[in-house]
Amino acid sequence: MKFLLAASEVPEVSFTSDVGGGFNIILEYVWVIPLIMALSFAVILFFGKSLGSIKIGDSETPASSTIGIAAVGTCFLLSLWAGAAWIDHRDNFPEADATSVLEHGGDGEHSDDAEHSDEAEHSDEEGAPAYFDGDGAPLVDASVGGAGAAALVEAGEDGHSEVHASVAILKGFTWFQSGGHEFTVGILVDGPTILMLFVVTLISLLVHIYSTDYVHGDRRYTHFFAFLSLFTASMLFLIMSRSTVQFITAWELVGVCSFALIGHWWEEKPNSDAALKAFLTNRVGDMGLLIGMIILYFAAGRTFDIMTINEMAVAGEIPRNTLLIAALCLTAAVMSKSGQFILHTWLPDAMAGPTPVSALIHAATMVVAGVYMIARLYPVFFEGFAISGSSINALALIGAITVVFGGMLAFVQDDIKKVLAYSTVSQLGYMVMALGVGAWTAALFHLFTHAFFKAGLFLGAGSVAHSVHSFDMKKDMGGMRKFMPTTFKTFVICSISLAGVFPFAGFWSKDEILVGTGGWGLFGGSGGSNGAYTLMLVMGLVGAMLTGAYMTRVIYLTFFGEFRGHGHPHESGKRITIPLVILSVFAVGAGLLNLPPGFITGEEAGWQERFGHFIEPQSAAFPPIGHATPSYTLAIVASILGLLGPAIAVFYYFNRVEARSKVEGRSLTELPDGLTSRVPIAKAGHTLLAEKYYLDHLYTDVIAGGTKGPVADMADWSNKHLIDNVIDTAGRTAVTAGQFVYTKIDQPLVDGAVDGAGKASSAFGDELRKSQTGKVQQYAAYLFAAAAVLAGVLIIVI
Amino acid sequence: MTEVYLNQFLILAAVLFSIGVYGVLARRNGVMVLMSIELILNSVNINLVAFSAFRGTLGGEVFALFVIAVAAAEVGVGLALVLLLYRNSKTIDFSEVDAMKG
Amino acid sequence: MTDAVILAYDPEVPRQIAFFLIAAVMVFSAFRVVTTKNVVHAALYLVLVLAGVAAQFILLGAEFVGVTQVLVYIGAVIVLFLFGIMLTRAELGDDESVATERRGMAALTGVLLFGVMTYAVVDVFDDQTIDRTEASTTGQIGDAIFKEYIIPFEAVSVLLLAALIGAIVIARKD
Amino acid sequence: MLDLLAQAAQPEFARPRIDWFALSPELVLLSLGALLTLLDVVFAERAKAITSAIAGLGLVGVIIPLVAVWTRVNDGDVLYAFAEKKPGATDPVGLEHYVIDEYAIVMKILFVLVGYVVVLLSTNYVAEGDYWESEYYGLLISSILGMVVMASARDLIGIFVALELLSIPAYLLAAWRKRDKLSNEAGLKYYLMGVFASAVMLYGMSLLYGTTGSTLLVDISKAVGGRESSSIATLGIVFVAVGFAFKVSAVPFHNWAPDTYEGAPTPVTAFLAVASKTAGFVALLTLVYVGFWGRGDVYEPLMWFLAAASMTIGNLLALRQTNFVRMMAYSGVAQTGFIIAPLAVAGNGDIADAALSTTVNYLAIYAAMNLGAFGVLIALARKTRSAEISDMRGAFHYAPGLTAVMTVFLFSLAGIPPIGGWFAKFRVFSVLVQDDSVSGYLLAVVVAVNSVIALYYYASVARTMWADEAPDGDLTPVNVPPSLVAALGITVAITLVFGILPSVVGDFTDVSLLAGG
Repeated sequence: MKFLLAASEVPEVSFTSDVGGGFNIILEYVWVIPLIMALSFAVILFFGKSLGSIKIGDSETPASSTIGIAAVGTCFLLSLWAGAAWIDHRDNFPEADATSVLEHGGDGEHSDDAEHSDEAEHSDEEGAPAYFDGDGAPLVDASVGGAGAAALVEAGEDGHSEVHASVAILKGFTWFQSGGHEFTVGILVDGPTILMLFVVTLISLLVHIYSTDYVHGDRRYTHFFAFLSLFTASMLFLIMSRSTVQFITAWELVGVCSFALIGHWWEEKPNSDAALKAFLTNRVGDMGLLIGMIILYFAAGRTFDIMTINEMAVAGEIPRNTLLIAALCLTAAVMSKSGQFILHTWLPDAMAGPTPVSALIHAATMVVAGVYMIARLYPVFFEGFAISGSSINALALIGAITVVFGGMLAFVQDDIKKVLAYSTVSQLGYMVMALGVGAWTAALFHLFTHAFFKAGLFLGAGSVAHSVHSFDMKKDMGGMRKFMPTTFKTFVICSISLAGVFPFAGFWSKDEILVGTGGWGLFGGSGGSNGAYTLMLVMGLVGAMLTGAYMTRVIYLTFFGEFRGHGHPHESGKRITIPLVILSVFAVGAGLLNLPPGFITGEEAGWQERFGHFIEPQSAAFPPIGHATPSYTLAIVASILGLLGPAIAVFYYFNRVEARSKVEGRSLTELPDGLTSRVPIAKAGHTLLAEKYYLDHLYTDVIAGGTKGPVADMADWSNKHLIDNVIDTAGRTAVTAGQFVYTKIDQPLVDGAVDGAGKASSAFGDELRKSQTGKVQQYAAYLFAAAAVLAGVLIIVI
Repeated sequence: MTEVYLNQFLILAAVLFSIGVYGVLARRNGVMVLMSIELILNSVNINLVAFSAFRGTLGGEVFALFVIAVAAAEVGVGLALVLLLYRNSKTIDFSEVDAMKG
Repeated sequence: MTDAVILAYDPEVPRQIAFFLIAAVMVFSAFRVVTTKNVVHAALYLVLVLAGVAAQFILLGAEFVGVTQVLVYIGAVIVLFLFGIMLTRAELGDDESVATERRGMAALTGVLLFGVMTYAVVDVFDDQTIDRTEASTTGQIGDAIFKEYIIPFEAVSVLLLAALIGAIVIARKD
Repeated sequence: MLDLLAQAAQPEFARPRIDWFALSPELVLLSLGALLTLLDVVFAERAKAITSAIAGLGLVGVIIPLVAVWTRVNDGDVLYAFAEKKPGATDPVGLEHYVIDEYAIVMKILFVLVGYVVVLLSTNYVAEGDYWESEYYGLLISSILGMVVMASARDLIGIFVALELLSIPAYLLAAWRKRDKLSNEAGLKYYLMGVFASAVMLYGMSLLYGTTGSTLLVDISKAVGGRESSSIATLGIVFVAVGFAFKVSAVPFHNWAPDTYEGAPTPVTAFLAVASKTAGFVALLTLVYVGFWGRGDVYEPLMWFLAAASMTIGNLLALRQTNFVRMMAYSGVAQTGFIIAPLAVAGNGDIADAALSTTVNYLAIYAAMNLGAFGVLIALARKTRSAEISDMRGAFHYAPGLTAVMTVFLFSLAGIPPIGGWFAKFRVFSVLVQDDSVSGYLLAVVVAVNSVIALYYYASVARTMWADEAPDGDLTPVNVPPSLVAALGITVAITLVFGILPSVVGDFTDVSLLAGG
């Protein structure tokens, strides 16, 4: 044991700050960003309260939130810088070179020393130092060229070396070596990292600003901001993790923060129960993560390095079955963290936390950690599940089921946040499904767009709730559009985007996922080299229908009809509405970043697939990403189906419910069962009645009034009898199905199983306690009897 | 030809051990429990000395001496604890000593 | 010394007779120790068992251990027990109220242990005999203690001191 | 009698060569105990004020010879306390009875450090609680001496005597709160169970001795290892293991732990939960790696059972506790399961080394985090006068530092990265997986499931402390004496360093296989 040398044995950290000029230097120092947030956490936690308030403008702002906002604002600016630097770095990455080098690696040809030096020289010329890694040589350096390609040089013991090109920036050092294990840490910056960097810092900044108003006057104001900072730091740490250990660490940390923030209002027992449930459900997945990562650690020859694991998985150096088991374990982690069906139950419960937390953690960032993890270790899943050749696999299936079930569940919630929570579950299902079918880019793109419109929806819901002091749409909302115009507009925009209506952001990303399934060639889509996942396409289309429908319901219940609550709601302050506006702008425009090829022709063709261009890893350590050919047919079919859902819902709510409301003289939320008897029309309902007629009239004008004669009559008849009934039935069926799933499957089975496991262990614990009688001779009897039995059994067995 | 078997000592020891175990489990009087412990420890000593004679080495006898010395100390400590119990609770009934459980 | 004499002229028969007689007394006394209702009787039966153990030691040629047994156990430990009995003023018929199932549990555990132990020893030392010809001498034991077992020996002295001090602190009135 | 002694006609007694250097830590510790006793005898009441300081300083002083010896055994060398000239040999041959190797010295350092922290925890507790002070420290030191001897003992007699030397003072210390019925009950239960366990263990030892005629573990290993299965060897191994399974409070020999922990004075509880348990593990490791070596077919399933049962039952019982000390007792039972787990695969020659250092590593981290948790409890109890979890409500509002430190310990115990406990668990996992056997994987799964359960009760305590309101809105701060601050500082630093920068201390626990094993 050379304990005295222990500290000096850690290889020197050697950062070569040669990133082709000063501008791109940020890419090597992105670790500063989480560090700032960690410092912010420490400062707020320990000094937040004593610093008092800072006067900004005419309002007193507690110092804690100011520190948090300043920190996250700085981080956001740094992220923008990093993004710009990345664009520069990526654009200067010679893809042709990369391909040729890749072929060397792929063919199994070991480039000889001369070639190697050539390559290295080449890199040097471009100002790109090499990244050395390998079995024999210690990890000396990890850096990358800003102006050119980075080369991943593997020096074998025999002097042979393999050169791989990677656009990623790797930096790190050996954290420690202990018990034969080498732990490396560092940063891995590539497309997904930059993407998440932007999303996390932006949403976090907006949520910080929003929260200054939302949790204003809360007695745990300081702690709230401290944990927001810690969460942001952990999340940023997670996305730039270079090794799996780092990843697990950050993964647990975000879990802890989530736990602390869900339980922000501990006093109410449901809240603390929800927090513990979230924590425990997540732990189930964490174990999957831990076991999966440890399997990969040994399978990849004792390394935690994500790039190395990926590389070995791609190169087929890890047996397929090992990868499959590892991928299954990791899938468990994804299921719990990213709320996939059967482990999703914690996510709706987690809505007990403050709304900004829901927006940040349970919609835009933490819950996508699972998706991000798949994206990071994609080769493991790709090879393990044989994504390229099959038409069904665990990941795609779980995702698809989650899409539909989540969407159905969203139907029957009265709590606006729960609707959004189930919607999040459903949308996460899309992302996981996309990864499962091989549409890597589409998954990340959807992650990107979803972050904006879902955060916008949550914050919008929070804005409404802030005003009416409740989340119950049926009891305390209704007609809010009159009181909160800005919130209303942004909420509708985000909803449209979520529903995937052309040309909002959600349309592009959802369409890309559907195309990526490659199902049913008749739509003209093709999943690239991947299999044809027809089932996933169908489920995705059903999901799209449901999405529009439940969002219509939310909008109706919240913003239309008459106000059913108490008090005098009013529009929220600027600190709440401005983030909403910003998010809705992104919800509209973010989709333009990844326009499918062929959509724009001519000069502007450069705008096609920019997102994919910048985000996709260019590395030998990654499987070929299938790019589906976009299909107009599919886009149209999907759009029609996607609009059909909302259309039914619009008719159901805005027409039938509205009419019945008028008839009943109060603002209804659903149609009462069966045809009810006439109720004397109240005076207050008069305007509504008029409005109802107006809508009906419009409808008749558009559909029936346009035609004459028998066609008009027929249309009129079908409108009155057929369409009415069909829509009525469809709406009712959807509600019943959702209700059924919720009350018969989700709550008793899934939730019950999760709760039951806890209760069973408690009950078993109680039984065990009875054996602890307090009587010492009882204990002695256990001791002697156990000794005898153990010895006896072993004597007999052996 | 009569032979002295090793097993006759070992089984005697096993009998004493088991009787001792019965004693510590069934007795309620603290002092009697301590006496039963002595039975167990003595059975171990019989084992040790018998093995010592069987193997022709001294280790067992030395071990037995150490056991005797330690047993004496243990009895002293045990009686001190029982006395303390008696002073605090006015009983030496071990089955009444169950304030902590669960 | 008696042992040596026995070995000299009649190797086994008297030893075996002695063994079984003493063993019978020991088992009976041990049984009484754990069943008698009278605490003082229990202590006196214990004396018989302990003396029997000492006798067995001597039969096995371990004179020094046998003598130590008599000195330490009968000379000191039993006296301690009697003091303990007096100080706690135990009543006669103390164990009258022991429940049957408790005895059953205790007996079951005892029988289980006896079964396992007996099976093991019979299984392995089936008909092995002790053919020791000469008794170990005190000198040999002393040498062993002061050579390889010196650390346990010193440790025992610390142990006795610690137990003494601790027992006094715990047991004294203050 | 004199005749008997005179009769000893045999070769001249040859005094073995004694390596005083190798024995220096024990000697310093012995002198420290003697000094404390003498001070009490000579100065009586006047010595009271300084006994804890002397005990603490003395323990720090023991570190010096320990480190000196460590530098000698650092590269896997082995020192023998005694050596004798064998006929024909020129140099004296070391006696295997008392061996100072890398493993032994690392464990000794751990014991002395733990002892020091316990003294720090005790200083104010004992002084303010009207206890017998100098005797308290005297007994503590003799118990630590027993542990230090245990680390080196490699024969049955040495292990037995060391076990009793460390246990008997502990029985008494558990009952040290003399007027308290609970403390009395705690001491009595601990004593009785301890004596029963050592009786079973002694029976096992007698059988092991019987298999070979030697008390030396290396000889026993030769006799029982690699041979045909023998009922005597199996019975001996199981019974001896039971004795130490009691000491480490493994299920089903754990029942004493919660009752004793609850009733004993809290610093003594910390001592039992950490030092005493570690000593049990030291003996268990010595036995497995030296004495039972080659008999993996016996001890592996045994350890597997103990590990799985301890983890599961300990955790399930801990879930239902309302008293922090009882919860810690059951959590300690569960932790015992985690620590034993590597032994369930230790028979595999390829990973034996890894399993050993994993266990040692876990023990070191466990010592730090557990002592720390008890330290925080002692500090908080200065205000609350209670160990109930509900009385720790809202501690953050009046003792933020203590709450933060407690959170570190709890999360470390729960195995949340990057704190020490996580690293310890990680290594357990990796050893189990490395074994590449069905039983290894199964146990890894049991470990995983239990980590999930365990988090529940640790997190609940943290939640209570951070988020609840203080009872009666009483926000008077806790007066934490300097010795407690020092104890918490040491433990929290070790807990964090083991997780965040294990390379600084990691090699401390990377011990090579035991000498003779």
